[in-house]
Amino acid sequence: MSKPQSPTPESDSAEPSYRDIPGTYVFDGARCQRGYVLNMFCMSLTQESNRDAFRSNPSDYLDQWDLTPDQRESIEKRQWLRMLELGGNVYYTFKLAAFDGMTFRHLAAGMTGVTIEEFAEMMTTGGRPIEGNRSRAAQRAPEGNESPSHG
Amino acid sequence: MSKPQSPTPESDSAEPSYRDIPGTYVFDGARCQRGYVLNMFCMSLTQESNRDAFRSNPSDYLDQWDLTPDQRESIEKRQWLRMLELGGNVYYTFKLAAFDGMTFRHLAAGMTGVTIEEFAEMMTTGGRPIEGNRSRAAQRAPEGNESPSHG
Amino acid sequence: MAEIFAGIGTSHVPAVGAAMDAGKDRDPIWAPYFDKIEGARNWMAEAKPDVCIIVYNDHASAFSLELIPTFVIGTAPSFVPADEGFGRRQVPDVEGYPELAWHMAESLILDEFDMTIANQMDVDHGLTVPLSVMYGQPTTWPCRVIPICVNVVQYPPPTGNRCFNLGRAIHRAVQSFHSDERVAIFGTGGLSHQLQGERAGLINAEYDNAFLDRIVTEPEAQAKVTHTEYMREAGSEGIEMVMWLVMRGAMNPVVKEVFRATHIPTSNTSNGLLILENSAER
Amino acid sequence: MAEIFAGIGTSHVPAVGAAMDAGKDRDPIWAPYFDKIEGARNWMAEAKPDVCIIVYNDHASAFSLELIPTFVIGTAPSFVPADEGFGRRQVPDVEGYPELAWHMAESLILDEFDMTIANQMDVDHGLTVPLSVMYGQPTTWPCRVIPICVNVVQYPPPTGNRCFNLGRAIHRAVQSFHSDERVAIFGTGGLSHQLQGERAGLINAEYDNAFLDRIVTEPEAQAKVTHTEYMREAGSEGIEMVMWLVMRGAMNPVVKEVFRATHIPTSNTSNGLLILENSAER
Ligand SMILES: [Fe+3]
Ligand SMILES: [Fe+3]
Repeated sequence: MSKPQSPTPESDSAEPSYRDIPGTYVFDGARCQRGYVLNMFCMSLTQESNRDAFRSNPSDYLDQWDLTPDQRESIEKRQWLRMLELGGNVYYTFKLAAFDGMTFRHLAAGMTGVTIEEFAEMMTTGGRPIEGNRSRAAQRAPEGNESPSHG
Repeated sequence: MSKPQSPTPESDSAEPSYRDIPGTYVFDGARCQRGYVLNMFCMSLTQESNRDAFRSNPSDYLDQWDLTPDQRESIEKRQWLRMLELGGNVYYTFKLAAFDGMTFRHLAAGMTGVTIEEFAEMMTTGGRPIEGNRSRAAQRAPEGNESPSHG
Repeated sequence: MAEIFAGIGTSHVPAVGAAMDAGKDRDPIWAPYFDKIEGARNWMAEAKPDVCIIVYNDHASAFSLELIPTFVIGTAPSFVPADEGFGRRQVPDVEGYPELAWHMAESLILDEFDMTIANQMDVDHGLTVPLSVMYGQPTTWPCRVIPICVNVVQYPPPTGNRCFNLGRAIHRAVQSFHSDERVAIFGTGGLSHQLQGERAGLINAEYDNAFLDRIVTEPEAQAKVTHTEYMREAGSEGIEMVMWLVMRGAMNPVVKEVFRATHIPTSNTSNGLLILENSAER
Repeated sequence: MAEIFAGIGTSHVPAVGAAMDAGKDRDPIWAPYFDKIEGARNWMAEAKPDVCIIVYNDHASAFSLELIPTFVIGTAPSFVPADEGFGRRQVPDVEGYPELAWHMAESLILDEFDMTIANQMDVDHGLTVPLSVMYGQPTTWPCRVIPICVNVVQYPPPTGNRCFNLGRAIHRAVQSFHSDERVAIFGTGGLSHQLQGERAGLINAEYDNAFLDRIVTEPEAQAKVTHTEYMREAGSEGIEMVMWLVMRGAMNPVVKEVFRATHIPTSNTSNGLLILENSAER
C-alpha cells in the first residue's frame, strides 16, 4: 500500500473508515456512552475541592461515581490504555494524570508501555513515523510494507 | 395601513424591523447584556435551596447579585414591566412571579396594569386583537386606523 | 431503516399540563379543550409510535443565559422533568434512546448542522406537555423520546428556513438508522401568544389558521417568513411556531392532514393541534 | 466597517505556555522554538490588531461531556483562564468585546450557523497559548478577544467544509460592524499529533507541510479533506487542523504568506505558525 500523495475523500458513513486506523480510540458516540461516568469523574478533578477530597480518601471519592468494576480498577491501578478501552477520552484521563503530576508525555509513555525517557527520545528524534502506522488492514496484509512501526 | 394578507419577508438587518412592534421587548443581544444579572438572579430561583434563602432574607439574598439600583428596586417592588425595560426576559421574570405564587396571567395583568379579572376577561373573549397593535409607526400615523387597542 | 410516519404539531402550554396534573381537566373551564383533542389521543393510541422526536424549546429551565445553544439533541438514557420554579412536574421520567440519538447527532453534524449534544438534560413543559396532550396520564410514557431543543427565547432564533432544513436532515438521519421502528416527530409551541410587555395577551386567530393551512400545503413558502413577521403577527412568543417547520421538514413533501383542532385560549395562548401522515408520494 | 486584515494559524501546545510561565523559554530545550517565532512576534508588535478572533477548541475545561456544543461564540466582557486540573494559568484575564461578539452572533445565526452563545465561559490553553505565542508576557493582553470555540474532542467535529464556510460568514459579520477596527483571526490547534493509544507520539511532517501550503493556496480543496484522513495522517488530535479552515475562510481568496515556522516537536506536537495578510484582490 503506497502512501496517498494527495487527500482522497473517504466516506464517513456506514462502518466508519476510522476504525481502520491502528492504535487509535476515536471518541465517537459509542465510546462517549460507554465512558461517560469515567470521564465525568476525571472532569471533576478540575475543581480544587474535588482534588482534595480524592487525595484524602480515594476510595470514598470513587464510591460517589457509578463506575463499572473494570473502570474503577483501571482508575485505581492507573491503567491508562485500559481506560481508553473502557470509554475514556485522553483529555479527560489527562485530568487524572495531571492530578498525579504527570505531563502528556508521561501519559503517552504510560499508554504505549515505554519509559518516559524512551518516549522523549522518540519525540525529539522526529516522533512516531507515519509509515507503517496508517492502516490496520495494511498491517495485516502479507506484503507487510505497512507493518507496525515504533519510531 | 391594511392588514397584510400574505407573509411579506422583512429584512432582519440594519435597524431591526422588530423595534416597530408596539409593547414588545424583543430579547436581543443588547437586552441580554443589560439584563444578564437580573435574569440570572431570577434563574437561581429554580433551585429550592435558593428559594428558601430568598424567602427567609430577601435583602441578603439580593446582595449576592450585582444588580443595578434600578434593577434591585424593580425586583423589590415587583415592577414587572420595568424589569423588562431594564433587560429582563419574561421567562426569567416569571421565575420570580412563580415564587410569589403567580401564573402567567397574573404576570400579564401586572405588566399591562389591569386586574387579573380584567385580563382573564380579555383572554376568554378572544384575547388582545391584532388590529391596532401591529406597528408603532401605524399607531403614530394621522389616519389613526392602527390606533392602540386593548381588547 | 427506521421511518418517520407522522408529524404532530402542538402548542405546549404549561397550564394544560397543570390542569391535568391537578385533575381539573373535566372542570367546565378545561373540558371544552380536552373534548376537542380526544380524536388526537385516539389516533395516538392507534398509531403507537415506537419513538417520538420532540422538537421544543427550553424556557429557562435546563439552560440559562450562561450558555444558549441554538439546536440541542438529547442523547441521555433518560430525562427528568425540570424544576421550573415550583418543583418538578409530577409526570413520569422520559426514556431516551441513546443509540438512535447518537446516530442522529453524528449524521446531523456531518450533514453540517451545528448541533449541541446533551448527555444530561432536564426537560421542561415544552417537552412534557406535548406528551400529556397526546398520551394523557399513563404511569410510564409508552414511547422512547429524542428531545430536540431549539432556542427561541434569545433573539435571534434559527430562521424558519434553517428549521425546515433541519427537519429534512432529521429525515435523512432517521432513514439511515438500522432498526425498523416507527417514529413520530412533534413540532411544538405557538400558536399566537405574547406573554410580555404592554401587548401581552395578543391573539391572532386568523394568522394562526393561515399558518396551519400553509404548514400542510405550502411549507416551503412558510419557511421564508421572517422573525419580525412572526413576532408582529403572532406575538413575541408566537415565534415558537418556527419549530413546527422542523417537524414539517422531516415529513414528505405531500402529507395528509388527519386531525386538526384549535382552541382560544388556553391560558394566554391560541392553542393548536395538528396531525399529519405521510402520503404515498414523496 | 470593521475589517479582518490578517489570519494567524498556530498550534496551541500547553507545554509552550507552561515553559513561558515557568521562565524556561531560554532553556536549551525551548530556545530553538522561541527563536523561530520571534519574527511572528515582531510582526504582531507592528500589526497591532484592535481585536483578535480566536478559533480554538476547549479541552474538557469550560465544557464537559454533559453538553457538547459544536460552535460557541463568547459574548462575555471578560474570560478567565480555566483550571485545567492544576490551578488556573497565571496569565492576564482576557478582555472580551460584547458589542462586536453579539453583532457576530446575531449575524451568524441569521446566516444559518447554529451557534451556541456563551455569556460566561472560562478559556483554556487552546485560547491563552496562542496569545502567549504572539504577544509574549505582557501584563495585560493588548487586544480585545472574541473566542470562537469548536468541538474537536467528541467525534464528529464539524466538517472542514463547514469550518471554511463559518469563516466566510465571520468575514461577512465583521464587515457589517459599524466600527473601523482592525481584526486578526486565529485558527489554532494541530499540526500532526496524537496524544492517545498505542499510536501516541505520531508526527507526520510531510503531511503538515503540505497542509500549510494548501491552506495558503488551495483552501477550498483542503476544506474537502475528511475527518478520517486527518486522523489517519495527522493523528487523532491532528483533527484540530480543521480550525485553521475557519481562519482561512475569513480571509480573502488570495492571501500573502508573511511568516511561516515549523518546529518538531513541542511536547508531543508538530508545531506550526503561519501568518497571512489579505492581498488587494478579493
Ligand atoms: Fe413555549
Ligand atoms: Fe488542542
